[in-house]
Amino acid sequence: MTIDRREFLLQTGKLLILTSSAAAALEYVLAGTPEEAPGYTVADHYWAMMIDIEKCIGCGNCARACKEENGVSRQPYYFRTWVERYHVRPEEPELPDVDSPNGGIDGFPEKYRGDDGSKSFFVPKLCNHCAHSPCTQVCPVGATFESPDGVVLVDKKYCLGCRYCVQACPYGCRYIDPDKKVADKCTLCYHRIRKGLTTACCEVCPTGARQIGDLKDPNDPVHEFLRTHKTQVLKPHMATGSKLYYNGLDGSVR
Amino acid sequence: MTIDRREFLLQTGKLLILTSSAAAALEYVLAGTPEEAPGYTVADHYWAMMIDIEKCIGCGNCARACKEENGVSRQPYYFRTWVERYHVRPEEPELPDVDSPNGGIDGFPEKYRGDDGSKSFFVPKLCNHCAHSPCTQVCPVGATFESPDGVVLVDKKYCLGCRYCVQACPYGCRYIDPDKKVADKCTLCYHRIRKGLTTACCEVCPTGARQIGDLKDPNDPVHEFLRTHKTQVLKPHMATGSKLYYNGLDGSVR
Amino acid sequence: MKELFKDKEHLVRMVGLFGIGFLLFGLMKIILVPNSFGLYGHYRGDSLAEVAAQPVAYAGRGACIDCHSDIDEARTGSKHAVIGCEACHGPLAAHVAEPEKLKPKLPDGEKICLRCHLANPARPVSFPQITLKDHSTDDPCTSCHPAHHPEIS
Amino acid sequence: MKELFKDKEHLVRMVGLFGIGFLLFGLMKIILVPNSFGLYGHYRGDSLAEVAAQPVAYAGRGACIDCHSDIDEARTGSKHAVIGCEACHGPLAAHVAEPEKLKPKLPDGEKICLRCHLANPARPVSFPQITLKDHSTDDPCTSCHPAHHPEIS
Repeated sequence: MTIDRREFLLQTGKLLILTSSAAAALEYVLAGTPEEAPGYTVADHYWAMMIDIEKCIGCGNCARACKEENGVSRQPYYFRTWVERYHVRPEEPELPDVDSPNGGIDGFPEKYRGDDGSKSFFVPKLCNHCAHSPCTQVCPVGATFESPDGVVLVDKKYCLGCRYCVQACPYGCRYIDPDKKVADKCTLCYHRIRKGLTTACCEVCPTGARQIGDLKDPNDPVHEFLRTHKTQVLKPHMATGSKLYYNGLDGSVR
Repeated sequence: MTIDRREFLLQTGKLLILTSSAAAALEYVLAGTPEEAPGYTVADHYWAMMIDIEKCIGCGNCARACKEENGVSRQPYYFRTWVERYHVRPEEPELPDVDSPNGGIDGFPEKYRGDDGSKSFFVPKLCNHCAHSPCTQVCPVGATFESPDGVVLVDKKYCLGCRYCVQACPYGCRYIDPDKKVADKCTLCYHRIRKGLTTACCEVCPTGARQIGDLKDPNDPVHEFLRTHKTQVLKPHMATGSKLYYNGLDGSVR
Repeated sequence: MKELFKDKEHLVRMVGLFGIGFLLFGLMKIILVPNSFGLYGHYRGDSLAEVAAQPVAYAGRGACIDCHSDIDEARTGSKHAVIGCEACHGPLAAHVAEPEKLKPKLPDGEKICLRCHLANPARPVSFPQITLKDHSTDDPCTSCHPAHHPEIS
Repeated sequence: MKELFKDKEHLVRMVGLFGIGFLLFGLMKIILVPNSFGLYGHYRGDSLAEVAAQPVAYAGRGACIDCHSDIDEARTGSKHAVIGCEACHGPLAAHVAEPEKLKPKLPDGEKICLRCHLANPARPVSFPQITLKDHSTDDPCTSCHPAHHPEIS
């Protein structure tokens, strides 16, 4: 029941790296001037996210932490990230039952039997941070865009709230902020990753099912993950250039 | 280096079942009247194939045996099944290098380095035996069809050789027989599975990377496979109802 | 009433022609459409049996083991125990039909071994693979690794 | 030549109007288009820094361990060693900023434990899960399984 020495050293090493950069940034965060934190050049980074379905236990920590971190409305209709439960019956593998009660925040009440020949699993979802994102292409005023470091963001000062982008996203990842009446979505915790912190959802994921990765950093574990796993993106035929890579994705997931 | 007792018993059990049914059929096969082999009712079966990419070693046995079993032309342009090698470079995961020298029959000469951060793997391909197959829909004379037991077949006496079906197949699995000038393709070894034998490709696959399965037989291991693996079909957005289920399919495979 | 059928001749002619047409159509249908067309769907039902009538080239491991159970026993506990005989020995339905007349050739050991076990980056890392120049000897594979039970114990 | 510019008055008027138009356009562009628009692309470059300026709620495990290294050491060798502190203790950037003033509450043991470990068919089979009614006792989880090192040795 103990982890082996090798893995322990690996994990400890990761923590040490995280600690130093996070500590350096934290001064600026606490001083209220986080944008002045040193050591971040947009051209040097290109962010992606990896999700390992085989590790997701559906605890809902990610969805819960995302609302806390980003002040997302507590109503159960607004999520920047959420967890779906898929229940695939053998007779109709292409018509799975999908539910996501309050985005998974309150857990998934027992609903399906485990011994009826069906397959069930959790699928965390969030903005795919597409390299050729349909949502940014339809914005009439340039209020949503792909940043040079690969994050799709919303300029809340500039957004008209016209909802074009909400309609355009093939993954249903955008909503209109019920208070500000402008488009809102996952920022990949842009305010955190620029400081060397990981996203809130990754920080609280207990099984490491979520990892952000910097594709431009040759030492980032993202490369090892992509090399050693068979990864899939959602709706590849839409050619959105999604940078949300799933391992262990079932064909029933849409 | 030995397999454990449990697995050994399981495999032996499978062989025993196969032996008895195959032996019963073999009399008829050898007598030249295999269609009279007892115990096969088309309405009682519905065939599918499962391929486990994680197990494929690219030995080419499947492609070789298929040509032997089905008298497929030896020219390197005609295959009912073949093996593709994918080489995915980290920079362009959506533009993999794919090769299939002589369908994999003569092996895959070393071409890529294993340590350049790229990912490579083998993908066996064959007819997807689609439940809603585009190829049967375009045939002007009803010479190709989905059989009641789920196999897409060609009526070689009736085929005009018009090539509509070759164009229609989204998976490139059909060709015009260079001798008979009619459409040809994988029959899922229909002449074998009706006798309780497995397909030639499955028979010779040394790692069990290929398995045919009868979806209507509740005792077929296909159900266990589909329940315990995250399976994908090729080009799901084309809604062909493919019954060729892959485990460990990478997003780069088209 | 009589007025109405005054020129009935052309009506009779028309009915006659229609009748002949229908007869011809029926006749053509009987001649041209195969009996079994439509039995299961929009195709010749008989073609199923025709496809199924193709002779078998690979007999299947069951038929091999029926006679060569000693070889199967020799594989017990080996990783090679689950491999079909014809994966290495080639198609042998002809040998099953006439065991004495058609004797299979022994497979070319090294070539067959390397087909699966030569190192290739595309092979799963957990699969046993060798690099020829790094491997111990120049002896044939089977001098150390018996083909039916290759594990060195 | 003089003939050509006979009615030049309307030309002067036109040039004048164009000039005023261009001036107005330039003025409007300066007023309406933000400075940083186009810096990186068809959007306000400044909005990147604005998004990045959002305050942090989760401090990250690094900040926790800076002070609470004893707890981190207690996790050594446990499966829980890789879990972020705030996964169970909630967002604590405010506590990091003012350690004495804002003290975090202890998490509700059982609820937190079951969030991950209650049996659910959708969870990976290899993940440790319990069915409450089949589990040994009614005692709190942590009486047998210390939260930071839950393995029973």
